[in-house]
Parts: sequence; C-alpha cells; structure tokens
Amino acid sequence: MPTLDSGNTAWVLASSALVLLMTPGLAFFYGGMVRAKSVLNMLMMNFICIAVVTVAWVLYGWSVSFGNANDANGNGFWGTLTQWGMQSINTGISSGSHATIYGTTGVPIFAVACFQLMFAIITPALISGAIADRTKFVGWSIYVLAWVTVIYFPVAHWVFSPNGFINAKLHVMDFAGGTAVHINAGAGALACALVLGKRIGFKKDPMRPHNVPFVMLGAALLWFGWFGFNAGSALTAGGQASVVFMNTQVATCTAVIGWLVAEKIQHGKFTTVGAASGAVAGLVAITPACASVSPIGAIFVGLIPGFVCCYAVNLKNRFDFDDSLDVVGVHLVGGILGTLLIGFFAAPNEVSGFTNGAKAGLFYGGGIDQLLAQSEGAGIVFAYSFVVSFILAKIVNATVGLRVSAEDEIAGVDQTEHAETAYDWGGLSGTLHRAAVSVAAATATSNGSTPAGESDEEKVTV
Amino acid sequence: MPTLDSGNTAWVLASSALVLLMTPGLAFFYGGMVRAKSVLNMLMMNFICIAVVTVAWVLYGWSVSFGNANDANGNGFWGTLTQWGMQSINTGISSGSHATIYGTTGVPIFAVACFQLMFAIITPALISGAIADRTKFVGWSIYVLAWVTVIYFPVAHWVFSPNGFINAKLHVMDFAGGTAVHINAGAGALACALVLGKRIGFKKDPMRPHNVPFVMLGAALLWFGWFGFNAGSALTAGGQASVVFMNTQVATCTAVIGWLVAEKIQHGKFTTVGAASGAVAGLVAITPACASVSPIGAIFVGLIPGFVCCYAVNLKNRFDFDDSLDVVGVHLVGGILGTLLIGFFAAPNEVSGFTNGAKAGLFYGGGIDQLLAQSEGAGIVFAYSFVVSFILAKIVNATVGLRVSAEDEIAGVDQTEHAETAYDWGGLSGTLHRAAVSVAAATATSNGSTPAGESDEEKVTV
Amino acid sequence: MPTLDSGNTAWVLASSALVLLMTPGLAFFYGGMVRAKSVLNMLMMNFICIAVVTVAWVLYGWSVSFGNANDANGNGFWGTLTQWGMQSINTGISSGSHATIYGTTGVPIFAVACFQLMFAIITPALISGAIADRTKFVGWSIYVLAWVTVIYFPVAHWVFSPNGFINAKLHVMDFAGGTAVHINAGAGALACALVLGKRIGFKKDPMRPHNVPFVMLGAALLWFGWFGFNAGSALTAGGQASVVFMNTQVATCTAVIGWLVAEKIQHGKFTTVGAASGAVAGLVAITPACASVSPIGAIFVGLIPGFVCCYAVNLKNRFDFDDSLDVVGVHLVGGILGTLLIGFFAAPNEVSGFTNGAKAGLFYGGGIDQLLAQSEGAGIVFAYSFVVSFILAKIVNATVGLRVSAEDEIAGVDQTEHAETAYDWGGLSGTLHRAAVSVAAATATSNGSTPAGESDEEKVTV
Amino acid sequence: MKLITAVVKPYKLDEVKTALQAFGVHGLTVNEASGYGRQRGHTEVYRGAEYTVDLVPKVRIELLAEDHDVEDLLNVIAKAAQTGKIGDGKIWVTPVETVVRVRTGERGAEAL
Amino acid sequence: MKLITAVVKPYKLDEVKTALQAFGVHGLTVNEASGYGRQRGHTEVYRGAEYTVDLVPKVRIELLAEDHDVEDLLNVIAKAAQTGKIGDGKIWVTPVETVVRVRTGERGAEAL
Amino acid sequence: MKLITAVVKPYKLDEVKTALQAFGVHGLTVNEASGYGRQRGHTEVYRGAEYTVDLVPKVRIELLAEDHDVEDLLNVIAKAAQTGKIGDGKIWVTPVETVVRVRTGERGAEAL
Ligand SMILES: Nc1ncnc2c1ncn2[C@@H]1O[C@H](COP(=O)(O)OP(=O)(O)O)[C@@H](O)[C@H]1O
Ligand SMILES: Nc1ncnc2c1ncn2[C@@H]1O[C@H](COP(=O)(O)OP(=O)(O)O)[C@@H](O)[C@H]1O
Ligand SMILES: Nc1ncnc2c1ncn2[C@@H]1O[C@H](COP(=O)(O)OP(=O)(O)O)[C@@H](O)[C@H]1O
Repeated sequence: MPTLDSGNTAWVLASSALVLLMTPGLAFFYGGMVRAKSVLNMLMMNFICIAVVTVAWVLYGWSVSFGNANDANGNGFWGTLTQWGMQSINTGISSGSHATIYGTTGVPIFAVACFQLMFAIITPALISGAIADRTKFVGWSIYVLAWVTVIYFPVAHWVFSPNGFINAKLHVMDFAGGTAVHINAGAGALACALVLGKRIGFKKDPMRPHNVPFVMLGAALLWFGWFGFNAGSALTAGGQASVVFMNTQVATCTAVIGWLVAEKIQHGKFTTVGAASGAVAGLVAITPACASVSPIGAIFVGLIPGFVCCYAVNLKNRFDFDDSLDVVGVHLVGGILGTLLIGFFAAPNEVSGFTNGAKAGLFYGGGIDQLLAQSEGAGIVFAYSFVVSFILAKIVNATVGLRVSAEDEIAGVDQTEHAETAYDWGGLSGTLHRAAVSVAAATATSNGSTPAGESDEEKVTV
Repeated sequence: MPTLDSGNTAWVLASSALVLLMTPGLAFFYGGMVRAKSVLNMLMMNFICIAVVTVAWVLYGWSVSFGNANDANGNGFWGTLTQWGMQSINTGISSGSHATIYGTTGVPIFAVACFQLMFAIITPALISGAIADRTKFVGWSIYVLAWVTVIYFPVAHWVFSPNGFINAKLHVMDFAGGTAVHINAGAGALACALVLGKRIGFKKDPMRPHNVPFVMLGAALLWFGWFGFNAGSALTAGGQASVVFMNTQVATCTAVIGWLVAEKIQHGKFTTVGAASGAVAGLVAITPACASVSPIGAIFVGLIPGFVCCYAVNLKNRFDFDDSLDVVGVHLVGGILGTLLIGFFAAPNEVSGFTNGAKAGLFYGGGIDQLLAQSEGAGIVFAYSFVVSFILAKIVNATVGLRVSAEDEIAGVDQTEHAETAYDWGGLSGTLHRAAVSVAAATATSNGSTPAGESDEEKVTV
Repeated sequence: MPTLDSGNTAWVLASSALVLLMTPGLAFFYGGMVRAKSVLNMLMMNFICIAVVTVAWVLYGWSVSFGNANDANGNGFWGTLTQWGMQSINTGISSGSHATIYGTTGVPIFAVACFQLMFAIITPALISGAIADRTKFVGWSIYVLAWVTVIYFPVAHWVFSPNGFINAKLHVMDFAGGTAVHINAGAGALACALVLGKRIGFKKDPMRPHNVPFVMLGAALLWFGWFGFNAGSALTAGGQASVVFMNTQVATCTAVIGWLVAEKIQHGKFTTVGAASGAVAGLVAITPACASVSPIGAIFVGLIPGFVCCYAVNLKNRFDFDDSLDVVGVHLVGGILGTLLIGFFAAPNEVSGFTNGAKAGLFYGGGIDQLLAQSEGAGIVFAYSFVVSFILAKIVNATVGLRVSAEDEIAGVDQTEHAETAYDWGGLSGTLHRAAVSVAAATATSNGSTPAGESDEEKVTV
Repeated sequence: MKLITAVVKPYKLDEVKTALQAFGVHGLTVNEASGYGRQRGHTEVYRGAEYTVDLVPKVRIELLAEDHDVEDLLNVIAKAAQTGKIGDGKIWVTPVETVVRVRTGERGAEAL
Repeated sequence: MKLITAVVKPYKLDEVKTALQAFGVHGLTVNEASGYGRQRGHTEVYRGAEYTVDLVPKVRIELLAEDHDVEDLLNVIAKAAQTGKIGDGKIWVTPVETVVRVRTGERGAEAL
Repeated sequence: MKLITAVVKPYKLDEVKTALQAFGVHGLTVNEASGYGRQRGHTEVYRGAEYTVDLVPKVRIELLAEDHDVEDLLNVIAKAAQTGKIGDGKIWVTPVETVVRVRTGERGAEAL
C-alpha cells in the first residue's frame, strides 16, 4: 500500500488553507463593489457558504463526490454514501495503523478531503455576486445547501474523480475546475439573476463600487489562494505543481494586461476595478488549463480571456439581465474560454501528466479531438447546472423567498436583513439610543422591532 | 539520533507564518469593533505584543517553556534557563553537524521555537479586547512583558511540554491550547477589565463597531491562520494533522451556525458580527479538542460553544463589568467548553495519538475520568492566571498606569496616546496646519504639545 | 543527478505564494499613507508591476538572471538567453523524465523560477512609494519594464546566482536581497524622486495618511510574506531555513522597538505608522543578514536600523527632495545598514552556510575583511542602480511622460488617471448620472470625455 | 434675493435636481444631513445589544433665488421630492441681503 | 417663523435632542460640522512631521420654530449643550418667511 | 448681527481661514458640501459603465459678524477664495436676530 509523503501532505494542507482564504477574498472582491448599504449582506452570503457546505461535506458530500475515487468500476455519475461522516477512513493515528492514502499521492484522504472541501465552498459562493443588494439571507442559505447537494457534489465527481465520466469517458482536461467550478457557478449565477430579477434602479441609478481598495484586497487574496487551488490540485509537490504555479501566474498577468487594453480602447482609461477583474478572469481561465499548457501557451490562455471578458461584462446591459457583479461575464465566459483554449494550446509534455487519454491541442499537433472533448464537457456542465440551478431557485423563491421587499432593498439589505450598518465614522453616532441589553429585554423588543431603514410607521424607541 | 524530515519542517515553518498572521488578524477583528477614535490604539496593543514577546522569547521564554522538553525528569513546573538566547541549540548549518531535532518530529528545534513563539504572542494579545478605548500604551506594553514572563511561559510548560505536569501528570488533553491560550487569556481579560474599570458611557452611550468589514477581515485571517495553530501543532505533516485540519474546519462552521441561531432567537436577526464571533468561538473551542475527537464529534464541539457563547456575551451586562469586546464571553467560556467537551467526545482512535495516558470521553466508553482530568486542568490554569493577572494589573496600574485620563478617553486614545487619526477622507483635511518638520523643530514643539482632542487651553499653532 | 525533495519543493512553492502576497501588502502599506484621492493610483502602480515583470520574466528575465546558475564558468555579469520562454527546462511530467533540479536543493527549476520571479516583482514596486500622488500610469508601466530589464535582472545575477560576481568574486553575503532588492530599489526611488520633482504643496499642505489601518494591514501582509522571502531563500526546509525564520522575526521586532523609541524621543508619542514603518525597516535590514547572524546578533541588526531609519525619514525634508513615502529613508538606508552590519555581526556557525568564501564579522573574530566586502557590494549596486535609474527616468519622462499635469495632480490621480473614486459612503452618490452603458455608447463618449476633477470647461453630461 | 433651504430624502435628490434644471436653475449647493421627526429610524443589533437609530439620512439643498421665482421654486421642489410618505421633509425660505460671486465679485442677481 | 441654528459639541447632541423632545419639539435637522474658535485643536505626528489640527468636530442643529417658542428653545438648547468649557458653541436665530411640508404642501405652523 | 455664508473650493479653505484670522475673526464654522453650477464634474468608469459626477466638492463656511464688518469680510473672503476660474463659489449674507454663546449665555456681540 502507498506510504505517506510528508512533503506532499504539507503542500496539500497548506493549499487547503490557501483555498479556504479565497472565499473571504471573494467576499471582499464582491463586497467592495456593492454599495455601502449592502456590503455586509454580501460578506454574509459568502461566509455562510463556508458553514453550510462544510457540514454537508463531512456528512455526505465527500462520499458522494470522491467516496469511490479509487474504484475503477464506479458508474461515473456519482460516488457512494459508504464514507458518510468520513468514519470509515483510517486516520493512521493509532499505532500500527496507516492513514488511508489518496491514490498514489502519498497524501492522507483526510487532507485531500480538506482540500476538495474548499472547492465545494467557493463554487456556490461565486454565485452571490450575481444577486447582490437584494437577496434574503435565509433563502440564500437554503439555496446553497440544495445547490451543492444536487449540483456541485455530483458534478465534482464527474470532473475530478478519476472514474468520473467527464474525466474518464470524455477525456476532458479540467485540472482544477474550469467546468466543475467556474462554468458551473457561472451557469448558476445566470439562473439566479434571471429568477431574482433586476435591482430597483438597474441601469438608472448609479451603483458604483463603495470601496475600491477592498476590491483590490479581495483580488489579491484570491490570487494568493489560487496558487493552492491550481498548484495544490497536483496533490504532490513536484514538477507538475511547479509548472502549474508558473502557468497560473503568467496567465493571470497577461489577463490583467488584456483587460486593461480592452478598457483603454473602450473608455480611454485603465481602471483599478478593471485590473482586479482582469486578474480574476485570468485565474478563472487558467484554472482548467494550468496543467495542460506550457508557460508560453499560458500567455495566450490569459491574454485572450482577459481581453474578451472586458467586453463580456457588457452582455448584461445588452441583454438586460442584472448579473450585478458580472459573474457571467467573468466566470462563465472566462471558464468556457479557458476550457476551450486547452483544445488549442494543450502541449504534449504537459498533457502526458493526464492519465485519462487526453490529447494535445490543435496548435500542438493534437488535431481537433481534444477541442471537441472540451466543448462537450463544457456544454454538459453548463446545461445541467443552468437548468437545475434555475429550478432550485424557483422553488426556494416560491417557498422561503430569495428576494427582499422593495422597501428593504431601498433601505439596504444590511439594515433590513442583518440589523447592522457597515461603517460608523463617528460623526453623528452619538445619536443612537442604546437599548436595554439583557437577553430578556432584547428578546422582548426584537419581536416588536422589524428593523427598517425608511420604515414610516410610528415606532416606540426601545 | 532523529534525522531531519523536510516535509514536516516545511509544514511547521508554514504553520509558524500562519500563526504569526493571526495576531494582525485579531487586531482587525478587535479594531473593527471599537469606535473610529480608538482603532489605532487597538491595532497597536496587538502589534506591540509581537515585538515585546518575541524579544522575551529568544532571551529566556523558549528556555523556560520548552528548554527541557526532552528531559523526562523535568520538575513539570518550569523548564530551564540553559537555552537562554537559544545559543546552545545546533542549527545544523556547519557541515557535518546536524540540527537539533525536537523529539521525534524530524523538525529542527529552531522551527518549533518559531512556531511556539507565535502562541506566546497571540495569548496576551487576546486580552487587549477586554480593555479597548481606555488603555495607556506604555502601561500595556509593560504589562504584556510581565504577563508572559510570569504567566504564559510557565503555563505553556505545564500544558505543552511533554514533561509539564498538566500534560504528563494530570493526563489532560489540550492539543493546541484551550487552557494555556484561551482560558489563560480569558482569565487575564477578566482581571484586566475589573482592574481598569468601565469605559465612560458603558451601557449608556452607543459603542457600535466602526468598521464591520474589518471585523470580518480579522475573523477570516484568524480562521486561515488557525489551521497552522491547530494542524501545525501536530508538528508533522501526516494523518493526525489532516484530521485536526478537518476537525478545525467542521467545528468552526457549526459554531457559526450555533451563534447565528442563538442570535435569531434573541434578536430576530443574523448579524455579520455574530457570524464572525461564532467562527472565533468555534476555533477557540476546537483548539484543545481538535486532535481528540472525530469529525462527527467536532460538529458538537463547535455547535454547543457557538450557541452558548452567543448568550455568554451578555454576562458582562448582567454582572456589569466592561469586557469591552467579549474576551470573557468568547475565549474564557469557549475555552472552558472546548476543554470540557473533550471529556465527552474524545474518541479512542484520536486519543491514541496522545502518549500521556489520556482516556476516551464519556460518550465514547472512556468513563468520567477524562472529564475530571480536563476540569482539573481548566481549573488550575484559570485560578493561577486570574489571580496573578489581577495582581500584575494592579501593580502596573499603580505605578506606570494602565488607564488614560477621562479627557483623553473622551477625545479618543488614538489622538491622545498616538497623536494620529485613523481615517482622513479628504473633506476638510485642507484645514490641518503642517508644522516645521525638521527634527529640531519637531522635538522643540513636541515638548510643549501634549496632543489633546478637546484640550481647552489656548495653544499656539506650531 | 539530484532527485526531487517534496518537502523542500513544498516549502519553495509555499514561499513563492507568500512573496507574491508581499506586493499587494506593499500596495496597502503605501496606499494607506497617501491621500484618499490617490490611493487607487498607488495600488495600480504596484499591481501593474506584477503583470509587467511576470511577462518579462518568463520571456527572458529568468534566463538572464539564473539561466546559467549551474555553470561555474559564467562570466558573472549576466546569465544567458538560452532558457528564454523557459522552454528548455524539463518539467519532469512525462513519464520516465525527471524535473530539472536547481543545484542540490531537490527543488525543480520551475519552482525556483516562481520564487525568484516574486523578488523581481516587488523590487520595482518598492520604488512607487517615492513618487506617490503624481505619476502617469502608462509612463510608470513602461519604466518598470525598462528598469527590471536593464537593472534588476543583471543585478539579481550578480548577487543571487552562485556564479554572480558580487556573490562569487566579492564574497558578499546577501542572503535574500539587501543589495539586489532594497539598496537597488532605494537607489531607483531616489532617482525617480529627483526626476519627477516635488508634489504641489510639498512641505506646505498637510499630506497625512488617509487610512492608517491599511498601513497596518499592509505591514502585516509584508511581514507574513517576508518569512517566505527570507526563509524561503534557503530553498530547503531544514536547519538554515529555521534559523533564518527566527532571525527575521527577532530583527523585525527589535526594529519596531527601535523606531518607537526614536519617535518618542523626537515627538513624545508612539505612532501606529511608526510601528509599521519600524517593522518594515527591520525586515529590510535583516533580509541580507538573516542567514549570517545568530538570534542574538539579529537583535542588533533590527534595533539599530529601526532607530536610525526613524531619523533617516527626515532626510527628505533636510535635503528637500520629495521621497513621498520614505523609500530612501527606509529601504535604501535600511538596506545599507543591514548589508554593512553583517560585517560586524556575522557569526561563524551561520557563515559556514555560505559557500562563497565569506568570513565572520568584526565582532565575531572575522576581522575587517567581510565589512569591506559588504561595503563594496553595497556601493557597486547603489552606484549602478542610481545612475541607470536616473537615466531611464529621464528618458521615459521626456518621451511618454512620468508626471501628470498640475490640474490632474490637484484633482487627484485616481480621477484623472483611472477615472475612479476610491470610496463612496453613499451620502450624495445619488447624484451621479449613469451614462448609457452599451460599448458603442461608451466608446463614443469616452473620446469626448477626458475625466477631470476640477475641469472648468463646460461639458455635456453623457 | 432669497435663500431656499430644502431637507429631503436622499434618493429624491436626483429628481429634485432634474426638476430644478428643467425650471432653469443653474446652480445649487447640497450637503448631507440627518433628520429627526415623525419618521422613525431602525434598530440595530451588535453582540447582544440593540440600538435604535432615530436619525434618518437626508440631503439638505440650498438654493439662492430671486424673489419672483421663490413661489414657483417651492412648488417645483415640493413636487419633485414628494413621496407622500412621512419623512418627505421641509422647505423654508429666508431673506438674503447680498450675494457675491467669488470669481467675479459680481453682486445680486448677476451673481447667480 | 424662525430658524434656530445651534453649533455644539458632538457628544452633547443626545442631551440636546432629549431636552428638546421634553420641551415638545417634534423635529429637527442635524449635520456634521467643524468649528474654529477659541478652543484649539490637537497635534498629530506622521513620519517625523507634526500637524496641528485646528478645526474641532461639532454638530450643527437646525430647528424651525414658531416665534413665541424661540426664547424658551434658546434656553433649553443652551442649558443642555453647556459644559462650561471653551468650545461649547453658538446658537443663532434667523427669520424665516415660509415653511413647506413636502409631504402635504402645508405651509407655516402646520408644516412643523 | 449678520450671518455670512460662503461656499468655496475646498483647497481654498486654508487661505480663507488665514485671511480671516489676519482680519481679526476669532471663530467660524465649516462643513463639507457639494456644489452644482456652471462648473461641471468628471466622468468615472466602472466595469464598462460610465458615470458623470456632476456635483463638485465644496466647503461651506458660516461666519457670524457684526453689521459694520460685513462689507470688509465679504471682500476678504472673496479675495482669498478667488482663483478666477469657474466654480469659485458664492457668498451670501442673511440677517441674524440673536446670537447666544452656549458656554456663558452671553448674547449679541459679546457672544462672538
Ligand atoms: N422643526 C423642524 N426643524 C428643522 N427640520 C425639521 C423640523 N421638523 C422636521 N424636520 C426635518 O424634516 C424631516 C421630515 O420630517 P418628518 O416629521 O419626519 O416627516 P414630515 O415632514 O413628512 O411630517 C425630518 O427628518 C427633519 O430633517
Ligand atoms: N463668529 C463665528 N461664526 C460662526 N461660528 C462660530 C463663530 N465663533 C465661534 N463659532 C463656533 O462656535 C464654536 C465654539 O466657539 P469657541 O470660541 O471655540 O468657544 P466658545 O463659544 O465657548 O467661546 C466654534 O468651534 C465654532 O464652530
Ligand atoms: N443659485 C445657487 N444657490 C446656491 N448655491 C449656488 C448657486 N449657484 C451656484 N452655487 C454654488 O456656487 C458654486 C460655484 O458656482 P458655479 O456656477 O459653478 O461657478 P461660479 O460661481 O464661478 O459661476 C456651485 O458649485 C454651488 O455650490
């Protein structure tokens, strides 16, 4: 049986921590872009994904996605329930026993489970950007639970499990999740934007970012964590992880340049939000391709999506759907581009790292096959994810409700959903009245008081 | 002699960096919660802990805490002074020599010393939250030095050193510091809150968080760094570290849920500050237990403290002591819960990783013994820490002084202690007068000018 | 041939991610110190370094700096072009092949290339602080490309490549870049400050930091990443990396203390910006020395520069050059001090880790030789960098232009260079008019509209 | 010459501005304000403490106008700012003795 | 109708508001302001440079009142805002010709 | 007693304050404001959308003065705030019936 490799394990554990950090990073990237009255709701929509998905993951998610990863006879559509609660997995702690290792990586399954969990967390979190400023927190939390259960867990099996059908049968190369993560989330975002509808004042009121440095901070944390996301996906600390790391860096940088150039052409300026968005577009695009291309190839896998996505963010205005923070324009479009560009730029040397029979790309003498395979994989995930995401959103919206009332939206979801204000610079804050704080009192009042920003009814001060 | 393991060393070094980051994370978690006029003082109280404790650590702290870790005949109460300045430790650099390894970990003592140093830094830093808005910077710095010397260094020996009496004699399971770090800091916080007394306007003026996104940022950095704190405590990158990582994640998430539910019951809302607080409560509670329970057990070791701590933060109002940012409610209560819950949820497989004769918990057929042991450990650390912290605070307060004057507190400690303002959005800043900046001039003026926010004496503009 | 070491590789990859994070960290450290009207420009000046330098690095930078690192007969002045595009380097992916390892580290060249790339990114980024509030974004981007090509890539070869002349011939000890990074960037900063000239209102208008918590956040991220910078430079996870980690921590802390003490003497207050600046000064000074001194030595290598740099930041006022954020006072002065202090504090045991014939320092019985060698190295890098930086700045300024117009500078470079506002707290933002957003429209308008803050011509609202 | 001061709901500012422009007003000055009145605020929760925020955000518009325009301007502003809900705000008129245009030193009507 | 404008220390706002409510005032408008006067500011230090901040934070309260209430209101406000220390601020009264309640279009006293 | 209100460019505030001090003014109150007028704003770009910001930042100065000083003060302020470029702002004067110094209760000229 394979033995433990402390170096690989150290890398996978470090990568797991890096990927966990991506979700707060995303929260700030998104949170900085919304108006000051809904930044907290945006942070919370992301934060709650961590909590909800983690619980589902240990209970059944891991088992459904990877529970039969080592079983060549898996049906390819979903895993098992036999590893529910992760109980049957050997930790290797009790003397004499050995930790169950994932494949031939020398890394304990528990470490790989931590790593893959972080992917399951950030994927639904990505959707939140499409429905900023108007989402009911409870409805969203339930939606996230349903979404990962019915969509992410199986799709992760299809794409990431050695015996998943997209991976094993269709020979798709998706190293770190162009389909399973970005196209998947992008499709969900489109569905949610359509179900929830436009924000009040969409295309009329100005809705500029309230804190651009936070957008940059978020982008920086995403970039930092993404090295764990991509290079960690090698599950080993060696040559492949090293090239993947370099490719990730290169594509992200050329994407920044691509976006800035497109912006200069369109608006005559290089913006900060544009540079941050370009970086994310590049990270998205290189995610599936990072282990299939050479650094030279990575230049194009970044440059092209960076440039194109800058135009793609205008789609929502053209087709008039309120994908508030451009999840479609960046993650769906970027994910599709990255997945398909593999069909052109996949290089023989890198491709040899894949054991699923994938071929080199069109520009590297591999012919058209891989491009077709990639398209197939992208198409299947998009179709499945969009349809099911749409249905789930309709159901949740019709039951618990996914969208807040118009008054609440105008007052701001921070106040109405979370009873908080993001910032208080001290000016007039002397004008709050402090309520009795004993739990008793608090409970009493809390019933009467539905916090509301522009609530017009007379209301007794607590 | 044990040989170097590069994988384990890489993990311990990476973990050390992660734990260092926790202190700035804490600074932002706390800093976002105070009013805009004292955020810098809060950042500084945390930042100075890093500086002061590090110097004490290399000079004598490490030696006192771990200097005789490998000596089975240690008295169990404190280490040695023989490793002062860390001079006697072999770095393994000069050819032919070998780095002195810590126990059987394959990790150089220097790496373990870096890792443990970060624990010594954040423990006193945790206390700062209890005395926000009113603390003299110099007094605090001196208090921190005294506190780690008299309290943390010995207690760390009791709990973390293989021959420490709480560890070896009492068979307490405290993997990463439920007693040594959180109960210890919580007791210190209670003592300081009592000695310094309440802020002007406590329970009267509104004192809401001035920057909630910073609270969330801090919580995110804490969470990220905590993986190093807990999983790094395995000092090896293998099966145990992997399970610990998973348990840490699980408990933190269920604690978020626990807190939010309790909040919904009390106030009818899910708040951002609540979610962040729940995460910290969960991280605190799982810290001692992360290597003693299974992922299923971790669900409860997070959920219960998360729920309970949300009520515990009301204690300060009930009993009328100004633990400003709820260090008692979160770290003391959470630390006690985590330490005791081990007595119920410790699972045989995980427990087998301990070599100090600890037993499984009540729910896992281990009987009542471990619960008693845990209570004993928790009680001893609380009693020692509270009494000594109280005495030290009294002494420092009576000599250098720990609390600022009423005028200074009203004007804001940022202005009066640090001569700075946290934010300047540019509006009226054209109205500052720039002073001569040559050192000479500066020195001259600085004497005359005791910065004061509401200073009413006529004063010549520099 | 040397075989792969997964532990060392994990550490170098993790370190690479840490060092990448330093540049955004620097962006916030600087960004918090400028006025609110130019924070985005500052973030962008740093962010663009990542993009520009990365592309240059894979295309030719790595090859020029390290392409012939293993060749003892290298000319010592620059590497090769044979590794352009990094194509000739074996990834070790295709079965049977082995990744090309860097020296005897057991780490793939690709990993080392990622690590060294991050150094090439942050060095020019450091310069940006000297020319805050007034720099043309396009001119800066071009300057960065020219600067790394003509200055950083060769200098990195001189200092870091085993066969570089400063390293091999002059026996200079510069472990992580006191000369190649900090003196180099400091000299460039001085040159740029002189070429661009002073800001309007320098020494007249108040220019206080607009967001001090961001300064602290940046310092924290720098500190965190710096462990990768210094300890990662060992390229192995063992005894040397462990001591380096400890020395880095110790010197940074004593520098914080040194700066705060100097500040107390000068102004009677301990400031937050001062503490953050002291930390950076300490990190700068220990960078070259971290592997040459013992922890006791590190105390002084931090304390002295921390204290001295606090006075050095007044040089710009004395000599009346507008090094806006004190790159000279901190990085040039700190870098020189760190490099020279090695000549006094280098300890035999640590020095034995160097294979270039370096000697112990004056206080450790090594005589004066090493001090002379260090001075020589520092002098050569300063002279070369200052002269060439100055010439390049003159050229770029004379052609594309490096400085914005007076109106733009008064209005603020965020508005005029990037058409953005950093913050919008929501107050009067209802008063923006949203323009047509279709690309067509956008393009149309963008021509007519040269965004301007105080533009006085009549202008039709879009 | 008169000074018209209007305190209205922030999200109404745009409509008021547009209406005034349509009427032919070429300038005005605005600042953020907080209002207290029949319209009540909202409740916030932090760590077990509930706060009542009883000031609501408003914008305060100042408009220098010639006497004969005042009546019309009052109606224009009131119409544009009206939602019919409590909290719509107030408008008041105070006499102005002199107006100076800083740029030119012009006085009175020419200064507008 | 008169407009009473009071510039007071920020942390006194709450007391002023409470006193006015007690007196029976049902509305007012507040905004942040900075004051310059006998009361001096404080010194700040950044990287070796010392700054003197000579504007101190104040709040500015506007209160529309009927003529017969003015005298009492002046006393109520002055009493509530007083600390006896330099910097307590000023109150002044200006004549108002018309007041309109935006919601209803009511004029004069009814508009309050 | 009169109230002089001046709306000027923010970076001119310092000069105005200095000029007033030189004239012998011992106090004033300032707040941030945004102005709309001939001077137009600027364009901003976010993710493909262009915004026109048509309010420009101003500062609003309030100065209580005795009748006989008003004329001089108007000139002092206008001179100090003038750049000659569009957007320099306005100054206006309104009558004040009473002034109270909160600290002492003094009225009228003594209150300044
Ligand atoms: N007496 C007053 N003086 C000054 N401002 C007032 C006064 N009364 C009300 N206001 C302002 O008018 C706003 C709206 O008043 P409110 O009583 O809430 O609703 P409405 O005007 O529709 O009756 C308040 O928020 C406050 O800003
Ligand atoms: N002439 C004035 N015009 C307008 N506001 C003034 C004037 N003089 C003082 N103030 C305001 O009153 C505040 C307090 O005045 P100050 O002279 O400091 O104390 P006091 O009123 O107690 O004598 C100042 O901060 C300023 O806001
Ligand atoms: N009718 C008005 N009422 C109140 N404030 C005005 C009025 N007209 C202009 N202002 C203020 O004066 C400022 C400058 O006016 P503007 O027309 O831009 O330039 P100028 O005064 O040089 O002609 C405006 O930004 C606005 O704040």
